[in-house]
Amino acid sequence: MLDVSAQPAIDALAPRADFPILSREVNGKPLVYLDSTASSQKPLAVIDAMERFYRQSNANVHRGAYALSEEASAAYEGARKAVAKFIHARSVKEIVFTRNATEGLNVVAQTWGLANIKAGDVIVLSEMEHHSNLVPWQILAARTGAVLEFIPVTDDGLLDLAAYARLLERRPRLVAFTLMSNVLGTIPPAREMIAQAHAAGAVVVCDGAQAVPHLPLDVRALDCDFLAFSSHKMLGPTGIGVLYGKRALLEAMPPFLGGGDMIREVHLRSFTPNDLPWKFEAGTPAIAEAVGLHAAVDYLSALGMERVAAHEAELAQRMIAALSAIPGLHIIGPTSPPRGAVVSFTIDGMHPHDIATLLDQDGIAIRAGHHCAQPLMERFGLPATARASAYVYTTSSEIDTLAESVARARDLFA
Amino acid sequence: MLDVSAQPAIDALAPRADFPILSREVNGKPLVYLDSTASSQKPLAVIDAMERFYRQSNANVHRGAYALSEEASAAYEGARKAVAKFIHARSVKEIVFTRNATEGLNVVAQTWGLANIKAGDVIVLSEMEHHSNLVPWQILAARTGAVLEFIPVTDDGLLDLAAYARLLERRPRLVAFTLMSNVLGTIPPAREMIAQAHAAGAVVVCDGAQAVPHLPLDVRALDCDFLAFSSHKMLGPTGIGVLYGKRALLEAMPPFLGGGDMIREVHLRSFTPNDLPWKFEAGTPAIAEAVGLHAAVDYLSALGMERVAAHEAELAQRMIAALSAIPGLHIIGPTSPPRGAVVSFTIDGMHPHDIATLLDQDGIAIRAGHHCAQPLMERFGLPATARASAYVYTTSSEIDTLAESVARARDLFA
Amino acid sequence: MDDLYREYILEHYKSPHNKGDIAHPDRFAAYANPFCGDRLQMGVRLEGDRVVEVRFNGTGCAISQASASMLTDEIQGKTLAELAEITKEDIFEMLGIPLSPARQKCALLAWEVLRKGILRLDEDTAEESDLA
Amino acid sequence: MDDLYREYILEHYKSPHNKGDIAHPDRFAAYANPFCGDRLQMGVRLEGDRVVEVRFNGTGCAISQASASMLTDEIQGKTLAELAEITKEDIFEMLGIPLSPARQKCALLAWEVLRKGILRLDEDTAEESDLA
Ligand SMILES: Cc1ncc(COP(=O)(O)O)c(C=O)c1O
Ligand SMILES: Cc1ncc(COP(=O)(O)O)c(C=O)c1O
Repeated sequence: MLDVSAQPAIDALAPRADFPILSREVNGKPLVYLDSTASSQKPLAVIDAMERFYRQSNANVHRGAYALSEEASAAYEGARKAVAKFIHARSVKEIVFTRNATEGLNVVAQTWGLANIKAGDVIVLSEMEHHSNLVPWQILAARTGAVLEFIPVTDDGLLDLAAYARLLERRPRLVAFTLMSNVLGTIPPAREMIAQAHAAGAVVVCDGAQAVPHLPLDVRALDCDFLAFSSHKMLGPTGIGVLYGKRALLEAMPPFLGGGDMIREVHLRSFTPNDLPWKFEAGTPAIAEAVGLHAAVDYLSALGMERVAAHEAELAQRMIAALSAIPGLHIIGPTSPPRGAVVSFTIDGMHPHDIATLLDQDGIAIRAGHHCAQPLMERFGLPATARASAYVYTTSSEIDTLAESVARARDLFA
Repeated sequence: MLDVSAQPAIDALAPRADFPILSREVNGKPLVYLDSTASSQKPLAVIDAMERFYRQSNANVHRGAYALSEEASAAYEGARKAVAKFIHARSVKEIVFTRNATEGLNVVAQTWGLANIKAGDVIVLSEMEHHSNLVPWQILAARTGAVLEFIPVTDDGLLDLAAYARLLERRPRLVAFTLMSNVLGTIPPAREMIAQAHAAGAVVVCDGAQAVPHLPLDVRALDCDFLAFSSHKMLGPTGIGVLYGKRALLEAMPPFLGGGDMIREVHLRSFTPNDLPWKFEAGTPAIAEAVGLHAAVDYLSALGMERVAAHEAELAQRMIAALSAIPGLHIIGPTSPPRGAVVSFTIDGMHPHDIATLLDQDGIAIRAGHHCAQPLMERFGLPATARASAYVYTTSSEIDTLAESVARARDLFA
Repeated sequence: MDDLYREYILEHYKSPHNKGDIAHPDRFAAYANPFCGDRLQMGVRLEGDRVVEVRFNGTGCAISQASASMLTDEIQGKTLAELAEITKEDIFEMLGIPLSPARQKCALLAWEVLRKGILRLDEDTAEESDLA
Repeated sequence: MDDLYREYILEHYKSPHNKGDIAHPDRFAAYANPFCGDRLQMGVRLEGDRVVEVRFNGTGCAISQASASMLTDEIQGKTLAELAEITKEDIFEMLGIPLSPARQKCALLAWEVLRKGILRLDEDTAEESDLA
């Protein structure tokens, strides 16, 4: 086994004291949280911002002619502006608040999709998509008669770009893929892929659930048409996500849900939708959650997304080195950069669940299962993988603890 | 003007110290919050429960094989059970978490509705519905060719039940109405109306956004088929709501959004949906918000919903008495029980916005506008109303302050 | 209290100038306040590109009515090009009262009808600055 | 650590009993663990209403595999009526290890295949008690 202690230590990028949960014990051991790909922990700045909102400014937004409601509205719309700047959108009109990345992808499928996709149209996805970027298109295809095609994943966990080029020759109406695989850590060459898709006449939807928390992202440079992501994976609260869309596309789309706030005028039998972005936000929104997301975006910006990405790139290599030294352990996914700090692995003769359960007894939280990517599991002929993932609060000593515990678990089953 | 000081004082039902925001000042005056119909304030129990979750138990739910994730899952599913008991559902399978009441109503329209409503089918609504219980059915009618009909509202703000009986003769496929008007305070005789609708062969959707926070509610006694409501109006956080549905109906419905958690199995081109209630919950849910809603439900249960309703009935009569004594002021809605503690009014020669702005300068938060019920405004020939509403933390002395401030505002414009 | 509801605001509200309809307007537009749903309509008669008559109508709060009353006084006799020069800030200055964001929408309703409806200006580029 | 992964659990996992397929089963069912997606299938041959042969197959964790191995040992030779008597608690007792809620789903997978698939029991009334 590799002597990891010989390598220089990597400190957390963010002060660990900012994250109260990290001082917790689990099964009598200090918590080692290595499941940020599923959901991140929250800094005090985020927790406190929401608490402050409920203690001081809570009211419904948009239509209140009193101070409290104006404060709440300013806080809510201020969060939208912060998110717009964070991903370099052109305008707040391009930022729709949703429940999570999943809802954002469904909104595109059920509004833009139903309005634009016809029988026989080709939709190109990839084999490494999360269920949230598969099932909405399956539903759309079932309703419209569109055809789904898939960019294959190579044995080392990359997208097969030659096959992608051939799929584009079929002039798909839509291309949807993830900017970072939540299983393999793969970061596809999105900018080129998007340019190629546009050249082939396709609209491009990016699943940013993993990329936005972990990489610098500029929607203008990327030039994607839609981008969906979740607050809870980027230090923010649960209950809110974001759908970015280019303004002209959003303007042309029918509304999604009907109700309060998304309307301009309602009569008994007809309505006119509101302006962007409210047209897509029906009912009382996740106000306190927007405030929390704003704090999360500020926190990440203060760390600097370039530094976040660099920190994780280092941790990824450390994790791959430490884990691959364990006999019988296989890394699933690319082993060299560019990749995210999410590492899937299997161990001969052990089910991933048993790995996770044994690690949990050492206080280490990793995920085991299909990671909402069953077709990718099928592609690799695996029922499941174990998956460890790092974030801004992760240190190299946590990675060392992980590797030691995995080695012990493996010995028990050997 | 009525001498309200002669009447016995009514204390808050809930300890006011439980609600930190109530000790706040607005424009140099103590906050008098009379807009709970739009959104309620939150007790410490709710704020703290969410903070504790983020500090101690935060993780994604359902698929984690480690302690933290099991804690989070137990907290999330525990909230579902608490909500099920609160409204006397038969099973947790009947409780779907949504973003808000609006989303719940849209889920019914876009799943049950699209699967069951055909061209020419009659859908009966009422003239006093919130936009959230109008627009989803307008969208459904536009897609299917169904016909919308409306139970008229009488001059004193009640549903015209004779007209309702006539509409039922047309054997509607669906009847949807609110259990309490958010403008008039009207509480229709829902139980009888539902029985009549069932006798006519209709499925019944109830908008519980106002009833669930303010009245004891038993879905089994009521026998509605669907019920939608929002956490933020019942002392809970924003970002979460509930759709109750009878199990057989939910089982037969196609899923709504596609993605993680709502599936049992996914292949590249097909999926099988998960069991109830997860079938309708795509993507990472509002976990911390469910924890907050659980605390809210516990808080309300400890107060006792019968007592909540009694408290508000008293305040409603006090508010009506105090306001109607002001010359030129008109109450819109029923002036005697049963009614909620939400009171709409107009003043001759004054626009409701100006009333609200002037009251705000006295620290009093009331709402002014169409209250997301434009067709009801049209029905009464009004552009808008001013609206004051009470909740468990409201006292009669706040009502007195309201009435004095309204009288002063009126004098300024007289 | 009197900060917002100054004497002259209440006067414009109670006795608005240029309120009513024009039988055959050269340009006409109606617009709802997204904040409250109140509708305001405006019609103008032109000679060349100069406004020779203007009327507004609709219900609204003291702020939106006073704003419409004062703005229509300004419009009268100006050319369309001159009217395009009027900015949000000009409206706030004209009213001369402190306005919260929500009430700013009321104050700007008549101006919005003028710009989008009467002058038919495409506001897209102007609104791009919402990230400033 | 050894609380959960006792010697006998690991033994059943490494050398499962009754694992494999039956060529022409009288009853056959497959079911996925909703927690992880692992599939488990079970086939039985009946004589009258007595199970004379049982086999399970599929991949899974030590808990689900050991549970299937031990449960199929139990099934062999019993009547369908007798099998319907086996409760969740019997399974937990049979395994004899402390199980978290998530791992309980693994432990119960084989039992679920037995009940829903082989015995074709409608679980609806049983599950009504979820508010207890
Ligand atoms: C009667 C009624 N229905 C529906 C709603 C919509 O609730 P939400 O905005 O929380 O979805 C409201 C809230 O204003 C309401 O009062
Ligand atoms: C790549 C990817 N896409 C989509 C999602 C769905 O995110 P959410 O569950 O927050 O909607 C996830 C989260 O697991 C993900 O990793």
